[in-house]
Amino acid sequence: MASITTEEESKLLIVLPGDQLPESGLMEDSSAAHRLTLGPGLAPMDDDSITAVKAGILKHNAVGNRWWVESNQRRYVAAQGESIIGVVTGKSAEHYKVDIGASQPALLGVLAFEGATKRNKPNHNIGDLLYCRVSMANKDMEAELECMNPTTGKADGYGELKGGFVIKISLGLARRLLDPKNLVLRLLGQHIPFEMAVGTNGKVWVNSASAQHTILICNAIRNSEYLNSAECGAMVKSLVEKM
Amino acid sequence: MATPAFTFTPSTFQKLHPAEFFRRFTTEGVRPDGRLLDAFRPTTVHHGVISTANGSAMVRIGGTTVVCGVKAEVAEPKLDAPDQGYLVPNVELSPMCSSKFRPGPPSEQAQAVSEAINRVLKESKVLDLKDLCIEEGKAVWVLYVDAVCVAYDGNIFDAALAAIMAALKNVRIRKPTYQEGTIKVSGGSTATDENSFTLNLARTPLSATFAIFDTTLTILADPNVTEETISDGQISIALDETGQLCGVTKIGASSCSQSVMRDCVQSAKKRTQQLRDIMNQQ
Amino acid sequence: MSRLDRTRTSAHQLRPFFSSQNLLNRADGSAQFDFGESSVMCSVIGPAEVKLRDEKLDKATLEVVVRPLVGLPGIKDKAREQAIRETLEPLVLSGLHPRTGIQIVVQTMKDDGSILATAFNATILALLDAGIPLKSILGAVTCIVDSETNQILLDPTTQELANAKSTHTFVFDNKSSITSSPENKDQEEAVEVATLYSDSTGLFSEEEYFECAQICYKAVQAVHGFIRTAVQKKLEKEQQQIHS
Amino acid sequence: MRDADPSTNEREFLLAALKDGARIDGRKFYDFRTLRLTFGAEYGAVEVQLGNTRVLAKVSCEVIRPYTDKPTEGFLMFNTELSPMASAAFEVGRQTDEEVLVSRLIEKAMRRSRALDTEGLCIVAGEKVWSIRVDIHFLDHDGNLVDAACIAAITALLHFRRPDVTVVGEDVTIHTLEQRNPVPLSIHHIPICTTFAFFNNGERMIVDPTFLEEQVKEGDMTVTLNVHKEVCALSKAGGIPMEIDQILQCTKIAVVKVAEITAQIQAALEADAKKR
Repeated sequence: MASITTEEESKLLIVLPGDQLPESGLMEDSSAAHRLTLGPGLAPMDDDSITAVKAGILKHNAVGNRWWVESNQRRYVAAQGESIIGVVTGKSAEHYKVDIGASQPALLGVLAFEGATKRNKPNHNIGDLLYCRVSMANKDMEAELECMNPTTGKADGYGELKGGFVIKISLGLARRLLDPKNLVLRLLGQHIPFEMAVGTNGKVWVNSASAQHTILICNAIRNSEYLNSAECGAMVKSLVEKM
Repeated sequence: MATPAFTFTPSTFQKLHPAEFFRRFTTEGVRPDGRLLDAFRPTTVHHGVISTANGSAMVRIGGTTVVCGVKAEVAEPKLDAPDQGYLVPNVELSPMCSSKFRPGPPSEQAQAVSEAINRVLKESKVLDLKDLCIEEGKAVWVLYVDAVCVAYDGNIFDAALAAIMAALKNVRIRKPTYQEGTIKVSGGSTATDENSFTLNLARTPLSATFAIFDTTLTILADPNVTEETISDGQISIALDETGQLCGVTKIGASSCSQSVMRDCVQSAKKRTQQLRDIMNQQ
Repeated sequence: MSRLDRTRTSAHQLRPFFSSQNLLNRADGSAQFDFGESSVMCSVIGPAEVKLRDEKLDKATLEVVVRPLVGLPGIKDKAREQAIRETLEPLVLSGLHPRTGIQIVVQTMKDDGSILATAFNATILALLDAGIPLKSILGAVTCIVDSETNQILLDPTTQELANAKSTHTFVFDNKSSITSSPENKDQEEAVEVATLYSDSTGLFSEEEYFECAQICYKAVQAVHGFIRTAVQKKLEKEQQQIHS
Repeated sequence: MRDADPSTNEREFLLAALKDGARIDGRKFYDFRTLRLTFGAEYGAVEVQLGNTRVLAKVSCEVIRPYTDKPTEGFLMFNTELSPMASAAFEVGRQTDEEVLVSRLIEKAMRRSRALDTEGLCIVAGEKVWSIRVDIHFLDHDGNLVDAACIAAITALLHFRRPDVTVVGEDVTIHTLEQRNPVPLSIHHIPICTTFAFFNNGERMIVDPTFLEEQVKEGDMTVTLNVHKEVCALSKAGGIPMEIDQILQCTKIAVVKVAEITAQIQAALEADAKKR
């Protein structure tokens, strides 16, 4: 049984399902309260051990003694508070049914938009692309969505995405695109002006002045997943030069 | 302690929480049907129960009853094995034996049991298929071995294997003669040693099956249908009369230590010997 | 001693491993695993929508489809489906995804013996790739007892299988080195082999069975190590932009 | 599980790009995606990748008795069951319309065009013939299963070697691969499918559609040709009506594509033969 040592923080700590967190490691800097917060990819087992349940990189944040496993997958599992991109697949008097790439379609209330009232509400059609926030998610029910910031009631960019193109990428790559320092987006931005929305469900919407540019950006994003910085630079350069 | 708001009769409790109901028994070392954990159910074997078949037997293990009939037919051999006959075992789990089986194509369980038995018969070389040759390249016997479950109460593998082996031992086929493309089967109203032959079985594999319960780490011998449904996995061990193993399967449930496997092998040795005695008595 | 496939020199040697993850674009997870010239591809979809009649209220429904290289699926494939599904059921944390389905499709790509073990290894890699939550990983190896020499040969080829007195496939999880009993933990850390799945046919003695289990257990440690390396390589590739 | 329909944005973008002269993956209208052929150590197995579409073809053989009315003819069989591995829309035991279409197209292109000499499969007339079986496994569905499957099937048949046999009177000896070099099948010609998809009332046509292009298309047509410019099969099942001129144009484009693909198959086979 491989157990995990936490000495070298600089090196990536790869865990596989079944790997246990050492008890000593868990408590090392939980000075204030002996409390532990487990994030995705970790679970307590029947024998009271804390075990990884996904393959990924073990991450630790001393604040609140948080531990989680950074893993990558393609299938989305809805989580509250995440911003996602979905496609309207049905509508009723109260809800839109939205395909968000999870096991079940999510529900979006027809009034969950900025300033929507019973008389004045946006009208969306089947096939429309929506940028939404997951307002409620648990494993036993369909996820619920909203197209506004719950604290301010403002749209804050949520709503229908018009025009452009959408691609499906891995959830890990989507998370990396959300990093402001993301390399491929910075490189692309030096050559082409474009707008985009990244859903944590792995859907990325891209729009630019021309179809060719949008296609190029989509391809560059897809290609970037397994490249290092130098390769990524070369890839973007060659794509831009081909134009 | 406050009295609970409502109480259950044992049968209601069993329906609501079958696993918990069961666990309370096993932690005391007994099972709801009164058996000890390592006890097998009463077993009977009847030979020659179908007069129209070439061989037949009925095996009863507790509430599970399997009738097996063997039918011999003449067929053409395969081109790449011109001197070998066929042995085609099949286990049928029809809606007749339990409401858990639906009519239509065989269920996954029926197919898996058929395949498991087929492998035991084939891999442990129970019967030399050359014995079934009538005329090389022209005609061979094909033995259809159909085990039909008429009442299902768990542990179909042990019951079906025992029924199939008992039926094969019971097989009597009329001696055929091959002449210029036609096969004549000797007549006479009764089968005798002169006009018929029996199968020359190299060994008689019989099996013992155990159910595994993960939460309590309990091993139960010969599970009935309720025990089977709530168990996490099964161990089946087949042995021949010399104590040689003919098959070991552990499927489902969490990992099982070697000592558990060893205990099961020991228990299976005793059980198959007992089963063999019952089979030879009647 | 030389093996029948001529590339190996010892009885307890496995053929070279190969694996590749995330090969298919339509599936949520996929992997190919090879033992020499035996190769199996596995795809995983889920947690996804499940047919109403298969839906379970408290957990995900596991479905395994095994497809042969030649011909239509038969009862052998059905039995394998059952074996793989029932072995995975205790491993998959299906309670985390109730009312969903996890579909696993196993396709033989090249058959040179030990297909069931190859299929198990491809399946676990595909499940890891799909990010299905698991209690542990598993590894599988097949061995035979040769009918002429009575020697135990690991990871047999088709040709070697034809010569087998008995055939044994074992699956072990990466927790299987459990201590024999929790009470005497301090006295001896006796590691005992614990089997997740075992399938043996043919004719063999009790000693042979347990010896095969021991040898396969050791060999599976190499498979576990290989799976870890495969996952590590994939993760490092994904992370290199961030950590360089 | 049915495939989800593409969003309006994807549909409109794809159509607008086509009008503009561009395809989503950067290809030109009449370009096939990158074709990769991978062989194993065994004869008669090939994995074909056409972009993201992946197909495995495996050829096997056995000796069986021929039909009494055709005593000298061997058998050629195709198994084209769609596997749920390729797409969750393919369910086990339930044939989709797509499966029926794909199976029939392959049957027409390969068997009815008499690509394989079935008379050459006879060992002893009326007694023993070879039965050749081609199992086609669809692994990943990113459009144009038909072209990929046909390439896989014909390449696997070209790559396949059957055991050598000697016949002395009534006695037939089948030699193992160690005893004697196995022999290739006698293939008359190499039929190759080229599938076109039509958009914008049939004004725009493209070759080798991806899955998204197939979802948005208005109609399609598959032309099966060999390098001798012989049409082996032509299939247009529904979709928008087309001008005769356009069909001729399709066949002209297909002639060029077939030459390219045939050359690539032969180059791959030669490269593999050198390694053996």
